[in-house]
Amino acid sequence: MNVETPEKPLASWRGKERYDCEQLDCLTIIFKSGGCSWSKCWMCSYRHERYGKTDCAELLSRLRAQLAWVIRENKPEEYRMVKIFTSGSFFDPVEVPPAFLADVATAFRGKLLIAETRPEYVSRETLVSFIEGLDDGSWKTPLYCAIGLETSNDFIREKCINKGFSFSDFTSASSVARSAGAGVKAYLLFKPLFLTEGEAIKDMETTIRDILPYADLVSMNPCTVQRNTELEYYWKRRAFRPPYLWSVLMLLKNAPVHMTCDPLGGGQKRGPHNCGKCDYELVRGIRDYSLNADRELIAALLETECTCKNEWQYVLGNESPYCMPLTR
Amino acid sequence: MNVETPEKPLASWRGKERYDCEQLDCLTIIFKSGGCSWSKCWMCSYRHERYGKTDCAELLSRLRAQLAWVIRENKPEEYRMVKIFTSGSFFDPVEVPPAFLADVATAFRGKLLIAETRPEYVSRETLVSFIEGLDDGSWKTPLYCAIGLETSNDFIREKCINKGFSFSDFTSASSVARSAGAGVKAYLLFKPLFLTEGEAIKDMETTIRDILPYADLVSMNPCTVQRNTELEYYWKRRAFRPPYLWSVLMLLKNAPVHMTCDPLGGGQKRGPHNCGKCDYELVRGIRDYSLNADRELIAALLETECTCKNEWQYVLGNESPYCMPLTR
Amino acid sequence: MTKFDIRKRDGLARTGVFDAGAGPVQTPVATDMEFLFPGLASASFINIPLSAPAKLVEQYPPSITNGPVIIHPQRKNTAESGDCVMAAGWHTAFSNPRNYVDWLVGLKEKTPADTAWYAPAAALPTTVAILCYSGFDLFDYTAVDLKSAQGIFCTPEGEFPANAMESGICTCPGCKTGNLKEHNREALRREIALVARFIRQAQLRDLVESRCRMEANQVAIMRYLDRHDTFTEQAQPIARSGVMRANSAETMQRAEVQRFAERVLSRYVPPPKCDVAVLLPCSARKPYSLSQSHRRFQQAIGGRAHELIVTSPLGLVPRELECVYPAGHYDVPVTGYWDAEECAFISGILARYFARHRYRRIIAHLEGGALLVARQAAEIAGITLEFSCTDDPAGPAALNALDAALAGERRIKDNHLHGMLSYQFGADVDTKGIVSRGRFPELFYSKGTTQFFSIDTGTGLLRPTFDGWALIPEGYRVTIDDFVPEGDVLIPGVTGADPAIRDGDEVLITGKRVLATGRAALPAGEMLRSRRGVAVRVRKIKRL
Amino acid sequence: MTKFDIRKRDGLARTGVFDAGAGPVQTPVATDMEFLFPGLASASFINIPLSAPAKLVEQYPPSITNGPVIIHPQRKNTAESGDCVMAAGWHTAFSNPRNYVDWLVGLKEKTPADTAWYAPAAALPTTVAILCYSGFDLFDYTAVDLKSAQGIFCTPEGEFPANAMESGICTCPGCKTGNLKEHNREALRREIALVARFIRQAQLRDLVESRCRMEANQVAIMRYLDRHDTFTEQAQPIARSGVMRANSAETMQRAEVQRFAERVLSRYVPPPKCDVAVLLPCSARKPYSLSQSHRRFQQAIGGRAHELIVTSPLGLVPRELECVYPAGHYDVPVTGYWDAEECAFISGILARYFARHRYRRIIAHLEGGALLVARQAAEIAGITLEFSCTDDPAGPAALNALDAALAGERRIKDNHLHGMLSYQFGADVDTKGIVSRGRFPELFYSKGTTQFFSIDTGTGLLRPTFDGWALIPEGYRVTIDDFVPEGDVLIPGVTGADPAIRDGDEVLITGKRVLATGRAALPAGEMLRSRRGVAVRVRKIKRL
Repeated sequence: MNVETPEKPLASWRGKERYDCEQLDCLTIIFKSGGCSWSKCWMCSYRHERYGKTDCAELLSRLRAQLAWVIRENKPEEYRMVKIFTSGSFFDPVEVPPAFLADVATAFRGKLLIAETRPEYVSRETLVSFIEGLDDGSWKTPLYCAIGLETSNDFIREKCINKGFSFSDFTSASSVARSAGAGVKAYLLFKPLFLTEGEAIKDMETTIRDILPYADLVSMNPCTVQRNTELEYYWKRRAFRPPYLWSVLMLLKNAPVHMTCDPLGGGQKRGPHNCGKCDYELVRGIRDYSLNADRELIAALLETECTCKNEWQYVLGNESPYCMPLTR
Repeated sequence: MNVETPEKPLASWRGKERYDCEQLDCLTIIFKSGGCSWSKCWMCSYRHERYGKTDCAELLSRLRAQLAWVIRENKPEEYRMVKIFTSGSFFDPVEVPPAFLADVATAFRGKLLIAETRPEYVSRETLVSFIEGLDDGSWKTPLYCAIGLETSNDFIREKCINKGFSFSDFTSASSVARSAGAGVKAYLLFKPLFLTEGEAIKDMETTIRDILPYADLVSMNPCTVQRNTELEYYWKRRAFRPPYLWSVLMLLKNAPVHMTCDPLGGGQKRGPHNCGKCDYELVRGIRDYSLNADRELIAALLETECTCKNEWQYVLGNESPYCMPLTR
Repeated sequence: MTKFDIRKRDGLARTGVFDAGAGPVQTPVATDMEFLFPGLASASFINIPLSAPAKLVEQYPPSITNGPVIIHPQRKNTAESGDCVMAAGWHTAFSNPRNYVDWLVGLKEKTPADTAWYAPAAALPTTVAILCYSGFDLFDYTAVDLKSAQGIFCTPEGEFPANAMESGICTCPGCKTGNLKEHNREALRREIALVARFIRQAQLRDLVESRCRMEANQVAIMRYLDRHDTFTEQAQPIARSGVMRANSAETMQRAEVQRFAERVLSRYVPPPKCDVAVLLPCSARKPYSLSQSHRRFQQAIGGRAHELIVTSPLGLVPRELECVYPAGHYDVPVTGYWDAEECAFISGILARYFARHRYRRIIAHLEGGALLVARQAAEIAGITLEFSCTDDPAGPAALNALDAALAGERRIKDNHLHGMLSYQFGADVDTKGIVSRGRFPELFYSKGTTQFFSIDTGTGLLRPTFDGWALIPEGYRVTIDDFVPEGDVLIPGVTGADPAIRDGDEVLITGKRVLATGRAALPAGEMLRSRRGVAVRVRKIKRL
Repeated sequence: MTKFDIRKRDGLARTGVFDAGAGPVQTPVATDMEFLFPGLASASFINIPLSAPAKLVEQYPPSITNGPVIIHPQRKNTAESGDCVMAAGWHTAFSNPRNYVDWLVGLKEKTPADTAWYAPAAALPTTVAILCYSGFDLFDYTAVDLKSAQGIFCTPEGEFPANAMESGICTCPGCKTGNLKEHNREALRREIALVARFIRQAQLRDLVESRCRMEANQVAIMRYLDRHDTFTEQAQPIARSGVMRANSAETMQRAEVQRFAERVLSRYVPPPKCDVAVLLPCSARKPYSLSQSHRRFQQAIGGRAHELIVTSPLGLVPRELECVYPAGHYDVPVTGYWDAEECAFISGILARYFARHRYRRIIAHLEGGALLVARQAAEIAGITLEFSCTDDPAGPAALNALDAALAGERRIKDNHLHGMLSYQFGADVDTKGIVSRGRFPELFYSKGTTQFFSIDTGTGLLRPTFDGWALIPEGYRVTIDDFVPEGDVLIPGVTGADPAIRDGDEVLITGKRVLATGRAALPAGEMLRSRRGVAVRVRKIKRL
């Protein structure tokens, strides 16, 4: 287990992403970093993915090695968009040495870049200088700060996610980002801990309305049970059930904007799932919709017949916070 | 257990008996004898009550000692009727030495005597000489031969009782007895082994009609489970249930002649019984009827209400030879 | 204000009457709980799983206005007598039997006894027996309605596809009209009615030992609860009057069986100056003395030895205790085979008994499994047995051998009363001069014209008169306030109670103004942790 | 002529269709038997109790014109295939469980298998499960109607006074109108429908282990039947595809559990040249390999030892057999406590296994009860264990210790097929060169393009192809007459069958004109003692 392998990102893959009515080839990279400074969210296991005790210089050199590996493996002409994740925040100077930002900007100059960060690390100064390095005029908004707002409800974000920032932290960060010429992408978490299916749906509906003024892109993540998380602790004790795919479909269909959604672990026990019979088709449909934004597709999927739909409707109407989850 | 006690009968008691519209004081004696020569009836445990290996002289002396004890204990003026039982037949010369008969006749001269015997021991000679000793003119018929016919049905008597004689043996004996100047008393056994309650009732009804020409007195014994009998073997294995008292009442009520009936063990598991709640009253009523022949009493008892009556009626209608007994 | 009157107890289970203001409901019951507690319908964002740590519970203590009181394993009790308490999320507890039981015991111990317990979304025809057995009273239709939505047909024996409705397994009005939801609700109500009947008969354990076989988790819950013996024992009545069905391996773990064995070992005092013991087999007929075999044994022994009956599942029953519950009440399948667990349990009891009470001679008049157990026990305790039979202990050869073995031993005094007093009250009473009258087992104990005790033939327990109580130096006292009870003593009047007192125990009530005899209606702990209802059913009162 | 087609077997129980001329009835069934057999109504004076001696039976052989064939323990069989046989007076047999079982076994053994069995006056909601379990098919309403006459309310859980009808325990049409007789008949029919469902699910034993708890005699009957292991085992299917509920002590006595243990000891051959064994705990997930803990164990062992799982109630499961019924199918309540009977049974199996198969090293990677059992076994067998864990066997410390303990041992060849063949067919087959394909547990075994075996994932059993059969030298053959079967092989065509064949076994059909593979539809004994129905469900036919 302690075998040294050549430095490379935790993961990196290529795919398609919808942007501005187009489908772009996209390179996604998850850098192994110094680790999330907050590191307390109930559902997050990425926080365990970090270098152990290292000094800043060593961290920088390892990050650079990862970047070099990515550049080596992917020809620049094969992708137009880059999505960057770390175990925490790309713009957190403790987690990602600032010097590395410049490297990244240079490496992906001319690409459309989306980088995930907590709102507290969104500073005008950092973004301006980063965009400077990145922007070659190809894109109106070459950088999006992707923030895991999860919900606009501070109580839920606190109790059910333990996120450690508020909705106003998010709106402030949004202003800062925009003022620096960056866009804002909001990640929403559908059905964190301690919510009934119905509560979670209502929360998403409210949240989507609440964030419209502050977010340019919206992505909704149906909650998945990752290993070694508080969420997993409760899930193993039957205190949590990932959301139904029916619910996901309903939210996507009714949302006032197009939301992307990648149902990780879809159809499996740990991911958003229905009964197991209808899951495969629905997961594929949701992925398609993320790219093609075809509302009719979503509406049609929601009309699909399956024996578990009754169950889902019953759960929507009858699952209460004092007796949940009703199903597995 | 081998302690020698002064010679006395197996039992001896005084009571009332109905005879010819009168209630007579009656002395009942059960002599310990040489034992029943047949000794194979399924339900009989008296056959075990016998002297072990003794010669005829010793047997005679022991019987005489018993008789002496009885005479000593009972003043002649206190009873008018005498009922004599042995383990088998009073007139069986092997069981009861003929010399003893004379003693008995002398001892009870002037009394009305009823002596139990199997039909094969009813001989004109014996009876004539016995009556000679007994009769002082007090009674028109000073002697009755009491024969355990049990049923007029030869098949039942064979299979269910193992009695070893036939109905024609009985009718012949009856003729012999009458020709000798003796009367005939028939003992009937209500509900031997292997009969349903309904079959047993029908058997009694038929039997009573059949014996009218041959018997002067009729006594019906509802079957009781005695120790160390074949009957007990089956009873312990749930294969036998003693008759219901309701059935006894019904038979007494419908009989074309007055039958006496002493429901031995009445109300107990081993004896004729109902449910345990109504038994005591019914047993007492049956005993009363034996003495007073009051048909209205019997009719009234049969009209008594008890929860077990339904059960009894069900059993009458539904107990079949392939699924019996239905109750315990 | 809500109100809860408990009517009949059977272990943790009970029947009662609950009133949340909308009129009384008989419990156990499945009902529309949102009708009883309108606050339930509007509760939101209050979920805290049963497995949540104390910190989270403190930070977000769940509560519902116009709702039942929410209890949680990690939270101090906030309920009062008469409240309805809700173990939110209890339906998830089944998945981990150990947690289920630990949580249950913790919650029961810290919550007032006379609260009505609501297990939301947990009741199914398959689960409601063990839920009632665990001490829950109120249920909703959430779980069965969910099954209906899922197209599942519910029975107490398990769940089947909806088409099972057409197979004749049920003939309720719902089934007649093809209405699955109605059937499932009906099936739940029926099972609750059945459970209530078994509670009233004080035989719910019997039903649970049957029902649990269809779900491994329920077996585990039952077994774990048995292992919480101190807790479980307290809730058991001291006696029942029906048959105790000893029909499964778990019967041996029943609190009442364990209590009997423990009391025989710790409280019971054998007859003084009796140093010869005979070990005897049990009989199907109870009390043993009424059986043919025991009549023969007693005839052969002729009072020359102390009679000890070796039996499964109770272990050892001294002759004096043969009428006491459950010795006089159990019914056990007889196959002649004693399994290793039975042997281990029972030989352990025998060994401890003989280590505690030294006899000069111990004659094993046993065969088969019982003999094996006696040998095992002798080995453990390091004692020597004599043997007086080779096959049928009630046969003439064995009886003669037993008689012969006791030749020369002197007759000891019959002292049933002494033994029973030690067992029931833990008292070593001098019973000299007290004689018994009556026909076994309906006995009275008196000296001259003074009666001391009578026997309750239903339970086999002694009922002391005031004179009887005077012989029992301590224990089994309930102290009351300065008043004269009219009829039964109610819970609010009780100021103290011997912690040893169990439901059904004979007790002496002592107050400033009265002395009274009676029978406890609930265990000491519940008397002190409840607010309403009868504490002691009074038999006789004497003003001081 | 009467006709009886058996549809589904579950031990002695079965569902079927019976026709006495008045039209077919589905069995098990309660019906008006006097309508089916008019002779019953007029039978008189024919009673012969079950306990009657042979002499009496010979003298008065009971029989009924236009009735079923009366069978009796003391009488030679007079019934033929397709007959309805009546065990007259069977309702009285319950009082003595030993007789019940001895009589039953005797009667079953001498009567053709495909006869319909009628138990008169015996069926109640409380008894019909064990009656069906005993192999009875036809019942009447006599017993329930009697209860109605007695004012008794019948349920599968017991009998109650008639007023229980008003308590909501039942809501059938009879109860709605206060008609006790209708309720009682309804209750019987419902219980029969439920029993039939459990038979079809091949889970009647589970239901019986539950139901019997309400009556000591039924527990005894179940236990006695288990003790007739040769008889009982023959009737058990070789595998079922559902869960086997191991929810009571008696589960260990089930014929299928005992058979598994016996075959592991007598037939199973461990991988050749493998002299290191690791004893592992079981997992809740089945087959074990799919559980997280076993994935870790296997990673740590890395194929350097033979893996043996120690488990209750099966005893010992070699890794190769983990999918085979019931190893891959049982569900057991987990409380950590292994009772003395479990310990004795399982340590006995281990000891016998290790006496038979000598390993150079045996590493006990166990804790708790399983460890205790392994130690006991080692003592009995006189072998030495090594220990590689102190607490959680799946924890990192223990896994490291296990890894370390195996340092230097060489990897042995994975040889699941060899082990499975030895267990299933009693054959020690050389499997060299045969490799497995597919995704566990859905595997195929082949060499080159020749497939030999596949695994039935429902039962875990091997399905041989003709090439597979060629590797199995003997046994599991059914010989047929000189014909080419169209579809399944019917009973009349069978001329011989290996007595080892059980319901569900894979068999090779050999005739003069064909060779065929298939699955036995009933045990060898029944094939030879029946006249109608399918003997083998054919999969593939090859003309010779």
